[in-house]
Amino acid sequence: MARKMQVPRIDAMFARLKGEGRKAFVTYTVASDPSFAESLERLNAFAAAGIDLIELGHPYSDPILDGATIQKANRRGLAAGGNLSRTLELVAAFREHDDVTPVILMGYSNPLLAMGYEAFAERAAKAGVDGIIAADFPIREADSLLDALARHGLVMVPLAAPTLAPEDFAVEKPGIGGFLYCIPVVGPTGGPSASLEAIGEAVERCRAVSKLPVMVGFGVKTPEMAAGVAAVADGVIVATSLIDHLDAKRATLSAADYAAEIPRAIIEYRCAIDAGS
Amino acid sequence: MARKMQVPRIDAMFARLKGEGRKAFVTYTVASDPSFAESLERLNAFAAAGIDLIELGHPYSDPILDGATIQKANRRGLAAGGNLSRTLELVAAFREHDDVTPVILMGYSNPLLAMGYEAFAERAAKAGVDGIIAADFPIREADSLLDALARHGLVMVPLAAPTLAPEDFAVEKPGIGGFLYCIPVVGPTGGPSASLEAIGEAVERCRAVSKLPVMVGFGVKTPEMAAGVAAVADGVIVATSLIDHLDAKRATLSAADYAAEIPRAIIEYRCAIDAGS
Amino acid sequence: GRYGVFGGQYVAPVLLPVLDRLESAFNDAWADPAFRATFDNLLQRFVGRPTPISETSALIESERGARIFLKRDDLTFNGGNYANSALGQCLLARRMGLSSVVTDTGSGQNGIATAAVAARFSMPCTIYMGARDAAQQSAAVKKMRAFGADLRVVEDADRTLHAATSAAIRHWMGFSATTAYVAGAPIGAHPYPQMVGAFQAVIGRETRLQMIEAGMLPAAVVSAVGGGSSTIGIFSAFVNDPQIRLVAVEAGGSGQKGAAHSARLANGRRGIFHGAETLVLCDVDGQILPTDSIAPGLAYPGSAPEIANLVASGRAETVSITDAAARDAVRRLAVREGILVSLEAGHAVAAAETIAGDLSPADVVVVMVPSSGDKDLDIVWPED
Amino acid sequence: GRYGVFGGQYVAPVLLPVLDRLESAFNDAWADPAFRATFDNLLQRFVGRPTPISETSALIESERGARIFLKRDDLTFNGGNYANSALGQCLLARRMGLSSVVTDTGSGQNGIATAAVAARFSMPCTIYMGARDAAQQSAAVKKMRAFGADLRVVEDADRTLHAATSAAIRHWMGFSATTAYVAGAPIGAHPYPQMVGAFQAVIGRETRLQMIEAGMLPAAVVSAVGGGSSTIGIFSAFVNDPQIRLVAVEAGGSGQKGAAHSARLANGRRGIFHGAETLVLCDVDGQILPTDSIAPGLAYPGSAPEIANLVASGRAETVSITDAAARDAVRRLAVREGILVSLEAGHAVAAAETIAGDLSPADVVVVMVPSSGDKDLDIVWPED
Repeated sequence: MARKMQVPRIDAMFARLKGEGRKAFVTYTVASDPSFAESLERLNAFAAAGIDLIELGHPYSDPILDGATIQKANRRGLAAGGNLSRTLELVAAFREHDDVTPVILMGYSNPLLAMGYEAFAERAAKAGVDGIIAADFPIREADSLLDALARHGLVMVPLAAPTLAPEDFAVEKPGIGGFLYCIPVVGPTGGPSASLEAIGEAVERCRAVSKLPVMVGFGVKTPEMAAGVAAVADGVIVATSLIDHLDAKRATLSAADYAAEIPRAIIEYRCAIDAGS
Repeated sequence: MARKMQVPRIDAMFARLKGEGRKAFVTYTVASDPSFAESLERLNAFAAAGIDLIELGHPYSDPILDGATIQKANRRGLAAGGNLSRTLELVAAFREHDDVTPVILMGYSNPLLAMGYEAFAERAAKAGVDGIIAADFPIREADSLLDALARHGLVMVPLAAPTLAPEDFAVEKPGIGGFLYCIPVVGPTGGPSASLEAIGEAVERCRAVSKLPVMVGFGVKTPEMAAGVAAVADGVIVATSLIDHLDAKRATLSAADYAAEIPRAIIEYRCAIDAGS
Repeated sequence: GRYGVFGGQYVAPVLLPVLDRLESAFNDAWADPAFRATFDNLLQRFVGRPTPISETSALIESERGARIFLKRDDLTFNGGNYANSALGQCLLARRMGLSSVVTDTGSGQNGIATAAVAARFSMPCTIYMGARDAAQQSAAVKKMRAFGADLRVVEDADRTLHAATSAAIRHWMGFSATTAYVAGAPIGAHPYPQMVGAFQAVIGRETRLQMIEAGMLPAAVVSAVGGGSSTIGIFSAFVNDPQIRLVAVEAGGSGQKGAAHSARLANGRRGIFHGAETLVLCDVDGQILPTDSIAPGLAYPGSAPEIANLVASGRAETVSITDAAARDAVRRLAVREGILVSLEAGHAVAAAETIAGDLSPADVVVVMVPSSGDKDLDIVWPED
Repeated sequence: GRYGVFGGQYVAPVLLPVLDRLESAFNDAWADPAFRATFDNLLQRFVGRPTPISETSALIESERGARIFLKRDDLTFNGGNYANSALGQCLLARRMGLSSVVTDTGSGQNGIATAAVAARFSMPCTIYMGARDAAQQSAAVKKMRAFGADLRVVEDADRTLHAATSAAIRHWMGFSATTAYVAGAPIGAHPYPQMVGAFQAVIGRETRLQMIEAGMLPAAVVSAVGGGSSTIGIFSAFVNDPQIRLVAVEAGGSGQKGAAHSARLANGRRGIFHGAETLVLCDVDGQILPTDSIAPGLAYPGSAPEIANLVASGRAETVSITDAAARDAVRRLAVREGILVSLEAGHAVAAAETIAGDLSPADVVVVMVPSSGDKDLDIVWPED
């Protein structure tokens, strides 16, 4: 239980970035897509290219709230034997070489319930997971889950949207923390983007009711947009558009060129975000 | 109106046959099947081969009570321009050379109604028609028709069946006469035959309530059967089986052989009937 | 057995004793409260009556038009009013000690209704259907066979309803001692028009009661006429209200000059067809004319004698509606009201809209909907 | 929002304010006699309620078996009970000032009902349907489009209901300010189970009243469980009569050991699926398992939370019926009773025959018939 006394990785990350005057750059990948080994390689590549925080999807059979891109990634992950257990193993493997980059598990609630909230929290903490984002697990339903997370030093990152009442995301409670995942546009992932004005207003609304850092996701599609978001938020989450980009490259590039493409694409966003910060 | 004073052809026929100790042989053809000219030829061939009475169908679009053989013959007759008017013209043409063989028009009631009962009776009498058999015109509906027929010296030949009440066929009334058309089996033309016993009983039933001669139709399929019927009735009607026979021959024989086939087939029946009489 | 000059028994004489027996059995049954109670009970429990009256909300654009109500027999058993008379006739056959039934079907509706009712009474059921109709209505064929009917596909003649009716009548002539012929419509020889009319009259009784309960009586009752079963059914309750217009809607076909149609009430001749004297589409020689309509159930050259008399006597008026107008009415009703009616009903709806347009909003027009439009989906919305 | 441990709101948080608004609007509407009167009136006039109860005459061979009655929702509007909740939800959407509706459909029944009701209220209606389902149900596709619905065929994922539901929910998330999501079943996040249950409860109210009028109360009420709309509908009126058995019939699939089935009430795990905690067919890792059933409407891996609670609490019992037994029951009912029910209903009929066989002739078993069998003709009677 010595870990609990350390500063959590997410908090440490924000403290570090604040000191550097920079904003966080977050991206997303689905565990075991397309295989456990390639997934581990990709996590390492993310960290090496300067990703500040990794959202790691645990594959699920019914990713009902996701668009086609992430649905396909989930199916590939499942086909490669991915599931919640295997995702925890992936994090543990990643932690063998990286004990700094925060990893947030992202996914649906049924696998958590199936494993049992307490068992999940215990195993996740042991594997080196820092928190979770549950697409379909609002705080109002999450009492037992939050208790379990809190017991093991994990947090649930609240999803925030302009239409939400504060009590549905700006709750101070053990097991809640890390940052607010702000969704400025109401719609599916990969859908149309919100305007920068709307994003700014959404972030302001979050800051008005919560002390947590605010990261913006959903619909950040270009480095230019990432720069604009970085100007108002504490971090930028780029998920679908990066997956789409890499999926497209995988089909046309050699293995070596593809391996080089990941850091290239990330660095392009990284520079834009740092410029916008 | 001199005609009225003569003995009607049907009555004359029965008188003649009685004198000879023979039974009547009746057959059927549809007017204009397959053409007006061939139809006229066939009527002449019938008379020449010794047919005692001809039932001449006037083609109708909806011969609902007839089987497939006669339905087809009706369609051919219609296609060749046949109808009630044209049928009367056919009889008139036949009468140019034969003023003896009785001709009974057989068919459905709608063409009679369309022409008008009075107009029909007048024109039919003028053409040399002797009577009618209407498939769908029971006596209980026929008052005006019977009046018209009677005014012009024609008769309606009642259809009789074992299940009928006497008032539906054994009616003494102007416009009714000629003979009883006895249907020993209840079913469509060309269907299964009644047994000779059943035929005998049906004929007896007719004789018990009517003074008219009794001819038997429906289901007489072979010369042997015709002989059996001739033993109990005043005449034998052979329709479907003769048409089927001639239709089959038309397809396989040369024109000359086919022309010879009509009298051959008729004479075969004729001999059987005379033997049975 | 006559409605004015129309009706009668123009059948093969061998059928006369069968018809006489049927007539007396029907009169006896119809006067028997127990028979009526059984019939009413099965109409409710088995057929699904009473059917509702639905007011349409958006049919008439004009603010001055009358309100239009639909009598929803599309909501009965197997989606059509044929069940009313199939039920009555099978019940009567059972009461007469007959063991089997035979009928004919064109679009399949009467066949389905009869097959279902016969199955309910464990009566063997033989159904004749033209080969061309059977090929076009494969779902109906399957459904009749599902109910255990012996479906016989007729290759004779035109391979449509004519051939099927002919085959069914001849089957009945051969087996009339054990088998009842079930008429789909109030046509044919007496007592069929009277009997089918009596069994279908439940439509009109319900409608009248429903309108009275709603505090109104219609200015006009509009129904498309095929065999006439639903038309007689709904008209029956309003015949003696001279102020209520009875509108018989006929199929005008393509509407092109000289083309075939099915408007025999307006344009037919007095003729003898399928057992009765009535208004018939035939030529000067008495030959039955080909009919045409986009609605399979309206393309019939004869008419119910009772309807012929209502028209001839001036009590009912006729309107002719083209294929296109009927199809558009079906589409309009689907999109605006969420109700999918048959093309037969579409003819009546189209006529009713015109009639309602000339009336005031205080008036009410009732439209008979005999059946649902599922069967016509491919005709109304052909593949693009 | 909970039924025992089941229920809840496991949705994307952005939907919470939408659900909260829906909940308060529903509570407000349901307490409003004017809303209830409009709903009841349209159930009668538009949907065709009440539906009858039909006694079967020849289902149970044994002389000792209980009588079996069918609750005939196959006789409603477009042949199925989906219209009850589609109507309620569209009425509520209109009251909430929403202008459009969106839904998903598997076999097409919920889509047809929703499209029709939306047309009636002039509300634009978007329907998502998996490409594989759409290819198999071409008549349903045509019918939804006939009602003016914007039918969107989904090529994603498994190209069936899963993909369609996902697309519909995401559409709703994008347009929730103007658009109501219409649930076909009492599943999903609160208040959907409560709301759909309330709208479907008319089935149970009618059944109870009809049984009381007939002087009997059933020994058992039997219903096949797909989404659960008709099951909740009919069970609701008998839950508080502990002597009346409630039998939830599940699809056993082929019945072969190890093969896929749909019996998640008997064999499922507690899980979170489609917005609610309930009984779910999933593996130890929480992955949803493939389902299988000859009845398209029963192959669903989740359950209505209220039904899960009835089963978990012991109030309802479950029975599993194989594909073959269900198909045979549909055939038997058609041939012996003249009633063509869906394969979903066939499962319930098969179960009811077994249950009735163990009861006395003084007893009565009521079977829910949610829809007619027209849609299943090709499955039950495949081409020879």
